Amino acid sequence: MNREELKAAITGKWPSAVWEEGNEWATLLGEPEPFPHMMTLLRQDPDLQMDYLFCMTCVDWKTHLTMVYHLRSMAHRHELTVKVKLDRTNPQIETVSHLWRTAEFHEREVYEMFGVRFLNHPDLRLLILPEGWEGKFPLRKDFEDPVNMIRL
Amino acid sequence: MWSFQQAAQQIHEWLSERMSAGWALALEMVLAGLMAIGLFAMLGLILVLMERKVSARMQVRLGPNRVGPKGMLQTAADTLKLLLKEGLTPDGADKWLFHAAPIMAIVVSMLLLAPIAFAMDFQLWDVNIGVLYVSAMSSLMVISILMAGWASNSKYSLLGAMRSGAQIVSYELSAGLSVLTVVTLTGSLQISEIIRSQADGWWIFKGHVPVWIAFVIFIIAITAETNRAPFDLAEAESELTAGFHTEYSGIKFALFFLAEYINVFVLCGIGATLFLGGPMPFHIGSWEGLNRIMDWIPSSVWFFGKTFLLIFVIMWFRWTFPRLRIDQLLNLEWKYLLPLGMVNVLLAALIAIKGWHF
Amino acid sequence: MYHETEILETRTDAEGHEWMTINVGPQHPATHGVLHLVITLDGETIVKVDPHLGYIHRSIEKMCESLSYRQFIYVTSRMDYLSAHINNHGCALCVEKGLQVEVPPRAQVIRVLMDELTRIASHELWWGAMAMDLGAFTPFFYAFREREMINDIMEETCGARLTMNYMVPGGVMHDIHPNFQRRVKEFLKDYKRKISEYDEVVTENIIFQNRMKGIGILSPEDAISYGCSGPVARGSGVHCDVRKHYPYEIYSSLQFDEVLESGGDCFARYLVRMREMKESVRIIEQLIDNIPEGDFQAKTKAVLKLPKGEFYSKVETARGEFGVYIVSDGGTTPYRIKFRSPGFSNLSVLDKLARGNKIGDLVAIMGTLDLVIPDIDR
Amino acid sequence: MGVIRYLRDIWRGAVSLARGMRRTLYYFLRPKEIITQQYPDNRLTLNLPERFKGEVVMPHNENNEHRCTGCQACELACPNGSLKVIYKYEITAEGKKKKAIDKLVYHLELCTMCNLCIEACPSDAIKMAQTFEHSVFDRSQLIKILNKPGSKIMEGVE
Repeated sequence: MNREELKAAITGKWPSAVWEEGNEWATLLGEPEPFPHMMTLLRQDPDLQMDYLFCMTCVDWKTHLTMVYHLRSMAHRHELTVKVKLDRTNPQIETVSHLWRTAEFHEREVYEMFGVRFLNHPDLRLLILPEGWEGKFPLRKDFEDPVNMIRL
Repeated sequence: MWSFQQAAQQIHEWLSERMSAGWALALEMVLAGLMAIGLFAMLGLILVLMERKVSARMQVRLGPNRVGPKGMLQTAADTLKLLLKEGLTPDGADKWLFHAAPIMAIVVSMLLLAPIAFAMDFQLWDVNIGVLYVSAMSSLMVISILMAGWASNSKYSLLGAMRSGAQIVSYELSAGLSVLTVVTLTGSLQISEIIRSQADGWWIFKGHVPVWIAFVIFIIAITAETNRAPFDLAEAESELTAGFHTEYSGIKFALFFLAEYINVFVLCGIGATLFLGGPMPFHIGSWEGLNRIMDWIPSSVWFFGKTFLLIFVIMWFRWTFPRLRIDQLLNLEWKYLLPLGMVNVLLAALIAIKGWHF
Repeated sequence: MYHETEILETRTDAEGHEWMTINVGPQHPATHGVLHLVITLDGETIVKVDPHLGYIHRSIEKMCESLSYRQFIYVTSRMDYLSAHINNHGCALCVEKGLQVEVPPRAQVIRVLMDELTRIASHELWWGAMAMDLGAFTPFFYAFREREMINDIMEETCGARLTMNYMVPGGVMHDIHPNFQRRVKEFLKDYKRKISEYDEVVTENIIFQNRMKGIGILSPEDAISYGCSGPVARGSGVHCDVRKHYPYEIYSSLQFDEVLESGGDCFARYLVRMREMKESVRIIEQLIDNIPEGDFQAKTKAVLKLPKGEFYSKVETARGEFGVYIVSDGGTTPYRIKFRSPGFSNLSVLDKLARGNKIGDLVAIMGTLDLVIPDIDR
Repeated sequence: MGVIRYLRDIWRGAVSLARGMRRTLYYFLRPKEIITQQYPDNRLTLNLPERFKGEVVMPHNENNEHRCTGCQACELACPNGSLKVIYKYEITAEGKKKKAIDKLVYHLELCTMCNLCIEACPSDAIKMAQTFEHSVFDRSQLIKILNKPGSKIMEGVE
């Protein structure tokens, strides 16, 4: 499916879909509330079958955080970006690690780097950072490390 | 022609003239002990250097070549370094066992030297159960490894020691069975008897198929018994860092290291004695000229030559093969080598009874 | 979060078996770097593997936020240092996508040549190191002998052996060295002869085959779900070669096969990489005599500015799909950059594969996952 | 047949092992294949390619003149701040003030040999040298001043 067909197909199955324009791939904007259902649909619908979560990250926009999920269907070879805006002071979102097992590690990384709490994640611990880094989020824009920060 | 036997005889006579028989025996024992220790150190230096050179050549590199001419003194320098290194004892280790384990290892390998015939009629102790004695003593090695593994208070060491226990206990059977093949044909457990039985040809030549099979099994079994690759599961560098001697350092580590090489030497020496005639020269039936040339080479050269050939084969294994997994290692023994060895002993017995061997 | 007590304690399961917890790494011969695995053992059998990462975490993503689009490329060599070229290539592609620069055909061919040489070098090292993990030391030296020839070629053209920084937005930094074509041909001639030795020493070896076959079976569904890519996924029969399915540069016009094996076990992953080396040789052979004349670098402005937006590009490194996700706010530096490193996803499957196997198998599985720790930690 | 398969397995395994051993013996018997380089001994014959990136240097001609104008392009191009231009103003013969370098400080300990400064330099004043033995006992020795004392800019370089 090409981009427009994919958009039409998703809109058919998820009527409330909101699209962002101007990106390489079709970009679906999600809300934290119906997000789990949307992701389940994308993963399990036989026409969409987005079974490969090849990239998952978060962007700190200073006013809010945006979760970015890059999905691909290995069977149909189409790609989709899903974005979810999160509140910056108390970011939390449902986990997708039961749909894509790779998300387990990626969510742990986002959790420690951005402080996004993934609800119902099986094992939400620090993965990369050592003990004592809870509550500091290095990849947020306002993070300052007085010792190790390299400024140019 | 000069030989070890004559030299020993002369020393004995010289001593007997000067003192009572008791004192002469005591002095001879001290001399023999000193020579054993000297041989020990020499073998350690030579074998480590040999291993490094062999591996280097197989791995398209040069190996040690900086210390001394062509790197000859490299192992001496390494030994010096190990002597000067701090010996660490881990917290919570069973101190007594921890210190005793390397000494146990070295004592066992020293005991193993006793019945080896280094030249014709030149043995420290020609015990009438020589072969049995070697099998029995070499199984004691596992005790030092178990001691080291248990006393270190380290999980890696423990795993290595447990592996080693399972391994040595099972491979002892194969080694025993293949030794038994030759014993069946010879009819004696005494090493000097076995050597004498090969005066008209080594067992590998006149023993037919059973001896060949026994020889192959023996080589595999002693590789496993001495914990060398591809059976070095007790050390298994990439799995258990260093296995049972993970926590050892300095001279205690060196003792383990030395014991391993001496064991290799002794077991290869036994292999050379049983299958390749030990100090017996190589003879071909009626070629008198060749036989005389062969006789002219001293018997000690024959013995060491054969032993080092076997040691080279074992080193060759080590630098070619990947390591087995523990269950595969035991499978190999119990499913392949042991049945084969048992059938082989029956075959050897048949040949011995019928007198089919040469 | 892990605590010391948790690592050292001995646990007991419901049936009264005592479990032993053991630390593999961060300093361990088989982890090829500073990977820390806390494994729970039932005797020799692995019950659980829990990776603790971050021993070589440098926060490259954060660093890149303060580097310009020309500068940040060199940092990515330090991630997957074995396929440094391909990482740089991915970043250059992403910046070019934003700038909408057309890369001259000569530069494209040089880039692909370098990528494939890097892939061979990386697989060489993996082959040697994996054989060493399994206890065979000698193959390591044979592998490095050939790898050294590639490194010499790289050194001559790029000026460095490992972290070349040869890619720049719009092309490559220098033209190829005059000796390049001759030396690559010499290498290929030599290499084709030597690659049969690899089979003799390792692939055909019965001990090696027994260690690899049927160990760590990864089903295609799991491979996809765990986000595996590269030889790890292709060993399970998943079509995931970026060069084939999302071709970049001139890959669409090249003749090469996507190497697939169906077994999903360690041996399948091993064979994929061995055959991939041969495919890379095939690609190099097609290109080495057909390097078009022309510029090696497109004209770009001195100060690069990407338009506001998001750009994603992916390349096939030796370990799998490497993605670069740049969020630009229109300035001279990336607003946010995310590297989708193949090793991170491939590592996540380790626990699944290792459960129920022996410690010796863990080493084999880690070897065939081909983990490069800086790539995982970033 | 079970027995035949059992024996065939043993035979195949033995052959595969023997092939590996043949290969290692092949190399054991051929010392000519050894590729080891005797590094500190072969220093004199060591030939590094001219593009090898060892460290940044500033070539001077026989009159102790360099080509650096002090434009700071290298400083801007450097990703980790290993180059620092300290400049001064010189009065030329016509009485004009002209920017010139006082010192070009190079931090070798920060440098990653990425070659971006060389690419950025408009007057080809700096280049990569092929030296690679950089280890010193004191880190401060790695901070180098690239222009030689008393050197000045070459005629005609703008």
